[in-house]
Amino acid sequence: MSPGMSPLQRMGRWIGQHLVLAGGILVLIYMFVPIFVVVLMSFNDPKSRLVYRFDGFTLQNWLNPCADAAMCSAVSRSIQIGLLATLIATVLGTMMAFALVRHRFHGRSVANLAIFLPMASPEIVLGSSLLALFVAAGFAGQLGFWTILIAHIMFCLSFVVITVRARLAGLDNNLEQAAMDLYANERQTFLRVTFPLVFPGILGAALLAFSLSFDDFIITNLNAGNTTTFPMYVWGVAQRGVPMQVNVVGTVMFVISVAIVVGVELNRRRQEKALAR
Amino acid sequence: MTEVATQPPEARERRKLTGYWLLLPGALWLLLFFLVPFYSLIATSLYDPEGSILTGYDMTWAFGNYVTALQDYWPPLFRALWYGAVATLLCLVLGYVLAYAIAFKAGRWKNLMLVLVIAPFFTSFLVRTLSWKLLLGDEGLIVDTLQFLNILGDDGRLLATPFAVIAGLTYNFLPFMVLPLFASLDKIDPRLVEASRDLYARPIVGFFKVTWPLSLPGVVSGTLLCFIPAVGDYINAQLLGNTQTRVIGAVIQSLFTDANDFAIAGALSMILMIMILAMVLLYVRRAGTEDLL
Amino acid sequence: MSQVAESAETDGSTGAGSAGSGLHLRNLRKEFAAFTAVHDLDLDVPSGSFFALLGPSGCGKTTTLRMVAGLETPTSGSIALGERDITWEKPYRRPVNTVFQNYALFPHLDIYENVAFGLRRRKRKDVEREVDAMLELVELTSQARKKPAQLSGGQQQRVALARAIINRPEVLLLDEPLGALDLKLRRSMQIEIKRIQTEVGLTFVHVTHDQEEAMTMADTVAVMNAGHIEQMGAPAELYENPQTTFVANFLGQSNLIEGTVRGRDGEDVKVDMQGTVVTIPGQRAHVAGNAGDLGWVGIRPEKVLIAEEGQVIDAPGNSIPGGVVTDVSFVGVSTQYLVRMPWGQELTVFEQNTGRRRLFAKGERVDVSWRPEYAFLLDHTQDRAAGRDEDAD
Amino acid sequence: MAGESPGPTAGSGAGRTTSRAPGASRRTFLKGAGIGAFALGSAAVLPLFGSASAVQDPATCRATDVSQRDKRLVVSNWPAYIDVAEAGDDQYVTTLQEFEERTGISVSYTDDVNDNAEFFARVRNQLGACEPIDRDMMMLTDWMAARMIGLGWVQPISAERVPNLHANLIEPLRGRQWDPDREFSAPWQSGLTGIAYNASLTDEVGSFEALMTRDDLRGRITLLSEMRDTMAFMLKVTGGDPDDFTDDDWYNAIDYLRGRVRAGQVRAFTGNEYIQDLTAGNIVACEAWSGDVIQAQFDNPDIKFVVPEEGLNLWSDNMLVPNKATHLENAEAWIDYYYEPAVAAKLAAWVNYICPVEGAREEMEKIDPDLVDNFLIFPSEDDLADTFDFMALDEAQNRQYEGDWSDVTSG
Repeated sequence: MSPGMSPLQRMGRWIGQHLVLAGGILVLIYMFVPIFVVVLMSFNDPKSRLVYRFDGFTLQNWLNPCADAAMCSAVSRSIQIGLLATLIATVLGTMMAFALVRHRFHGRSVANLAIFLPMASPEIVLGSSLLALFVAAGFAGQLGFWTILIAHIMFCLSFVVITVRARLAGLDNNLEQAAMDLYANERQTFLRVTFPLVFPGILGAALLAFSLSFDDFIITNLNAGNTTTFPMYVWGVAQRGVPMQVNVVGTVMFVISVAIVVGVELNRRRQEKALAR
Repeated sequence: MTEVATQPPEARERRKLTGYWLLLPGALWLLLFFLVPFYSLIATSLYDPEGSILTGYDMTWAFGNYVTALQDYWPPLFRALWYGAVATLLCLVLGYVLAYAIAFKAGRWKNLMLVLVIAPFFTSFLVRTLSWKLLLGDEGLIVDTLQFLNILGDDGRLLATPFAVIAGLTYNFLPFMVLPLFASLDKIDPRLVEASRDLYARPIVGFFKVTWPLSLPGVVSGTLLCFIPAVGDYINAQLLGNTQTRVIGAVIQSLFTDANDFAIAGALSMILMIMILAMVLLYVRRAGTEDLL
Repeated sequence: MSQVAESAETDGSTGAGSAGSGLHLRNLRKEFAAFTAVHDLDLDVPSGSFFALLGPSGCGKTTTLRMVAGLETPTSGSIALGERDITWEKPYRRPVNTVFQNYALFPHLDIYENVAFGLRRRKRKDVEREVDAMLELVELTSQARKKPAQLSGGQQQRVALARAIINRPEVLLLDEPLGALDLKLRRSMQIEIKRIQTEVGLTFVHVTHDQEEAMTMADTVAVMNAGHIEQMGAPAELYENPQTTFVANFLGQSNLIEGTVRGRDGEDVKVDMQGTVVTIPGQRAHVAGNAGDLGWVGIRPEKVLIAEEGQVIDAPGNSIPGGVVTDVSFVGVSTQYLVRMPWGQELTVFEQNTGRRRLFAKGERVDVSWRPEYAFLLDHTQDRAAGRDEDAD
Repeated sequence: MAGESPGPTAGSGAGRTTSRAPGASRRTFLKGAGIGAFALGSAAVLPLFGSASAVQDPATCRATDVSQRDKRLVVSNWPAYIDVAEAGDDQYVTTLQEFEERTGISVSYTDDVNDNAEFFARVRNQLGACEPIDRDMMMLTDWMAARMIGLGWVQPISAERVPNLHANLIEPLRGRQWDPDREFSAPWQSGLTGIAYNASLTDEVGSFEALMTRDDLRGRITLLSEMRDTMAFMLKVTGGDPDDFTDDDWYNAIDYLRGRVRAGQVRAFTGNEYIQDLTAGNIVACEAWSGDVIQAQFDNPDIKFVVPEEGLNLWSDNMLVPNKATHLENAEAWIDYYYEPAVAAKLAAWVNYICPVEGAREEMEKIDPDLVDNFLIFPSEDDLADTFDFMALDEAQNRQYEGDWSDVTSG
C-alpha cells in the first residue's frame, strides 16, 4: 500500500483511469442491444403475427427459414445483386484507386471530386436522380434487377476507391523498388508484391461494398420497379406483421460477417507470428 | 513518385496512359450513372408543374418549382437538417468516447473492440431499426424502466417521438463516426499527450490543446459520413417517428412514387443537395481540412 | 544567456524552500502485471548536477524516469524534490520537465508555440520575451514559425530541449534524447546540451543506454540493471573500479579471470589466478576475502601489457607466460589482440599504436602482464557474462 | 474540393509573383470559358429530358393470352386476405387449392400489396411504358382501381366468361361510376372504415369527433394514411358530404385535421400496421378497417370495432387484370370461381370482410352460423342505406388534395 494515498483517493484515481474505457464499453453495449434483440427474436414463437414481442422460445424459425417464400426470394435476389455489385465495384474501384495513387495525369483533381461527390450526396438524391434519368431515357419499364445493380455499383464505387486508396497510399514505395531491384518485372512486382500488400484493403472494400449493397433501401426502393430486395421486403412486412424469419436472416448475416472479419484478423495474426518466428 | 520524373518521356507518357485506362471504366460508370442522372434531376426539377402522369412532363424552365417546393416543404426540410445535426453531434460525443477508449485504453482488446464496432453494421439496417421499435415501444423494457425511475411520466412514451428518431439515427450512423475517429486517434503518439501533461497541461487542457486538434481530420470525415446520410434518411423517421417527424427524404420519396409530382420532387432533391454541399464546403473550410477531400 | 536566468521569477509551483536541494528517491518500486520493473530504488541526485542513469533497455531506467515525471505511478516508495514529496503529484503540477525520446513535439503547433506551451499553460506573463530568448539560446530564432516536421533531427532535438528548459524545472529529465541522431550530430549535441546545462544551471537527469554518452556528459553516472542500481559514481571511478561483473562488462570491456583467494596481506588481497598469484588493492577487492573463496579477477584490456615470450615487461606484477595470439585487429589508434591463455581463456588486449613496437602476428607466443593496482576482484557468484553484448550499439 | 482551388496557389512561395501571373490568368480565363461553355451546353441539353404521358390503350397494349397451353396464374393480393389452413388442420381444403384442383391452373399467390399508392408506385413505370409487371391479377381499392382504369392500364374482362360475377354481385356495389358495368373490375372483398379501440385501455370511442378531441386519447390514436378514408370522416365531422363536396368543404376539413394534428392528438398516419400498434398497446384507439379488427379480436377480445356516428364508409378491393398479362382467361376463371356463393362464403368465413356475393349468406349457414348475423360480413340493405363513398376526383383535384393531405401528414 502506498502511504501517500487514501483508499478513497486510490478509488478515485482508478475510476478516473477507467472512466473512458467504461464509457466506451457502454457505447458498444448501446450498439449491440438491438443485435441481441434480433438474435432473441429469431427464436421467438409469436402468439400473434400482429404483435412484435417475445412470447416464447422455438426453433421453428431456424428450421423453416423459408416459411414465407417471398422473403427467401428477396434474400437471394439481394445476395445476387450484392455479389455482382461487389465484384464489379471492387474491380472498377481498385483500378481507379491505383490510377489515382500511382499515376500522375491531368484532371486528377476532377477525378477526386467525381469520386467524392457521390459520397456527399444523400441517398435520396442519388436515387431520385437515377430514377429521373431512367424515366427520361424511357427505361421506366425496365426498372428492376439491372437498374438496382447499376445503382448499387455506382454508390459502392466511391467507398471502394477511398478504402483501397487509403491502403495503397500507406504502402511503402521502397518495397516495389526493392522487388524491381531483385529482378521482378512490372507485372511480377504487381502480382508478387503490390497486390498481396493491398489485398487486405481490397477485401475490406469488398466487404463494405457488399454490406452497403445488401442493406440499401432508399436508392433501391426508387429504382426497383417491380422487384423486391430483402430491405424492401422488410419495409413491406413492417407494415403488416414481421415474420420472425427476418431475424434469422439478420442473425445469419451478423454471424457470417463477424466470422469473416475475425477469420481475416486471425489469419493476419498467424502470418505475423510466422514472420516473427 | 520521384522515379516518374527520372523516366524517359515516352515511359512517362505510357504511364500516364495506363493511368487513364485504369481510371476509364469507373469514371465512365460515374459519368453515366451519377453525372448524367444529376442532369436529369436538374431537368426534372424544371419540369412544367402542371405535367402529370396523364399528359407527360415537359422541361419548361419552371424555376418557380423551387419556390413552391420551399414554401410547401420547408418544415420537413429543416426538420431533417435538425435531426441530422443533433444525431451527428450525439454520434460525435458517443463515437469519440468509444474511439478514444479503443485507441488509448483498450490495450490488447483493441482489435476485438474494433471488430465489435463494425459487426452491427452487417446486420440489416432495417432489421436493427425494427428492433429499436420493439425496444422503445410503449410496453417495452426501456419505457417501463424509465417510468419505474420516474424519469418518464405514466403516459410518457419514446416511440413515435423525435427522441426515438434521433436515437435511431444516432445508432445507425455511429460506426461511420467511430471508424474515421479511431483512425485519427490511433495515429496520435501517446507521448504527445504525456508531453502536454509534463508541460503543465491538466488532462482536460491537454485534450483540447493536443488530442482534439490532432484528431480533427477524423472528426471532420466522421461528421460528414454521419451527417450526409442522416439528413437524407427517412427509414428512422418513418419507423420510429410520428406524423410530426416526417423528414424531407420521405417527402421526396412519396412525391416521386406516390404523388407523381416529379417537378417538385426534383426541385426538393436539388435544394437538399445544394444545401448539403454548401454546408459541407463551409464546414470543411472552417475546420481547415480542405486537403481531406 | 544570463537574461534567461534573470528573467525567471520564482515559480509558485516550484516551492521556494525546496529549490536547490536535489531529487531523492526512496524505496521506489514499480510492478507491472508480469514483472517488477524497478526494485526498491534509493537514489539521490544533488542539485545542479548532470546525472546519468545508464543501463540496457528494459533495465527500468525509463520507468524510473517516468515515475519522476509523474507519467507512471509507483507501486510503493517515495519521490521528493528537496523536502517536498511529489510521489503522488500529477505530472502537470510537478516542477519537472522531460525531453522525450523522439522529442514528442506537437505536430500541429509551430516551433514557437511548442516552446511556449508550458508557459501558456501556467498563464505566465511575458511569454513572448521568454520564448524569444529561449529560441536564441538554442539558435532557432529563424525557424520559429515552422512546423516540427519541417526541421532536421538536430533542430527538433533543440526544440524539445528548449520546450522543457524554458519552464525552469527543478529537474530536467532527458529520455534517450540523442538516440535518433546520427553519430556525428550526437557528438555535437552532447557538447551542446552540456553547454546549456552549465549555462542554465539546472539539475539534469539523463537516461541512456549509451555508456559513452553517459560518461561524456554526466558528473555522476548510475548504472542500472534489472531494476537495481548496480553502482553509482563519477564516470572515471565507475570505469576504473567497477564493483560488479555487470558494470565491468557494460561499461567498456573487462577480462574476468577465475581465481582463488589465498588470503589478505594487510589491505591487499592475494589471489591465485590460474597458478599465478596476483595482488589486488583492498579498495578494489569487492569480495569477502576469505581464503579459499573463488573470485573474478578483472582487468581492463588497455591495462594489459603484451610482450614477446620471455621478454621482461615493465610492470611490477607477475608476467603470465604461455599466451598465443589468436586474433589481431588493427583499429588505428590501437590494436586489439585476442590472446589464448594456457587455461584456455581468451584475453582481450588493447595496445596503443605508439609506433615503438612492432605488431604481433596471429599464432605468435606472447607473455602478458599488468600492474596490480589496475586489477579488481569481483564476487564469483555473479555471472561472468553479465552486461556483455547488451545494446551493442 | 481540390478541383475548385485555382491553380496558382499550389505553387511554392518563391518566384510566383511576376513570372506566373500571365499564365495563371490565362489559365483561369480558359478555365472560366470552359465552365461557361459547359454550362451553356448543359442548358441546351436539359430540355431533352422530358417524359411522355403514361396513358395506354388496353386494346393495343396487350399480350397474347397463353392461358390455354400455360395453366398458370399470378396473383398479388393484400396480406391475410385469403383463407389458409390452420396449422395442424389437414382436413381443411382452401378455396385456392380447390380452384387449382378443379381447373388445373396452378396459382402463384403473393401478398405484396400493402398500400394502394405504394403498389401504384411499384408498377407505375412498367404499366406507363406498356411493359409487363409479371402479374395476371392485382387487388386494388376503388379509387386506385378507378385511376388505373382511367390510365388505360387494365384489361377488360369478358362478360361471357364471368357469368357468376354479373349474376351474384350484390346490389350496392353495382353501377359504380368509374366502372358501371364491371367491365374491368370485380370486387374481391368489401369493407367498412370505422373506429377500433382497445377496451382494456379506454372507454368506448363512438364517433370521429370523440376520437379527434378527447383529451385522454391525445397522442394515442392513429388515422389511416389512405386520404379518402380519413378525409371522408373529416368532411363529415366538419359538416361536408364526401360524396359531393366543394373546395371550401375540403379546406374546412383539412384545416380541422391540421389543427388536431398540431395539437398532438394524432400519433401517426398508418397503413395496415395500426393493428399491431393497437394490439401492442402503443395506441388505444384508431381509424380501422372492419376485417382487420375482427381478425385481431381472435387474438385479443378487448379490441372492439365501432361504426362511427358519422356513418359508414363502404369500399371494395377489386380484382384487376393489368395490361400485358399473359393469363387473362385463367384470371377470368378465377373471378368466376370466387363468385360462386359457396366459395365466397368459405372465403368470408376466414377473412371476415363484407362479402360481395349474393347467396353467400345462405351458404354461410353451413359453415359458421355465428357469422351469418354479423353485419360486418353480411350487412343488410338497411345497414348499407347510409353508407357514403368518396367522390371521384380529376387529376388536378387529385394532385391538389393529395398535396394538402401530404402537407398535413408530414407535419
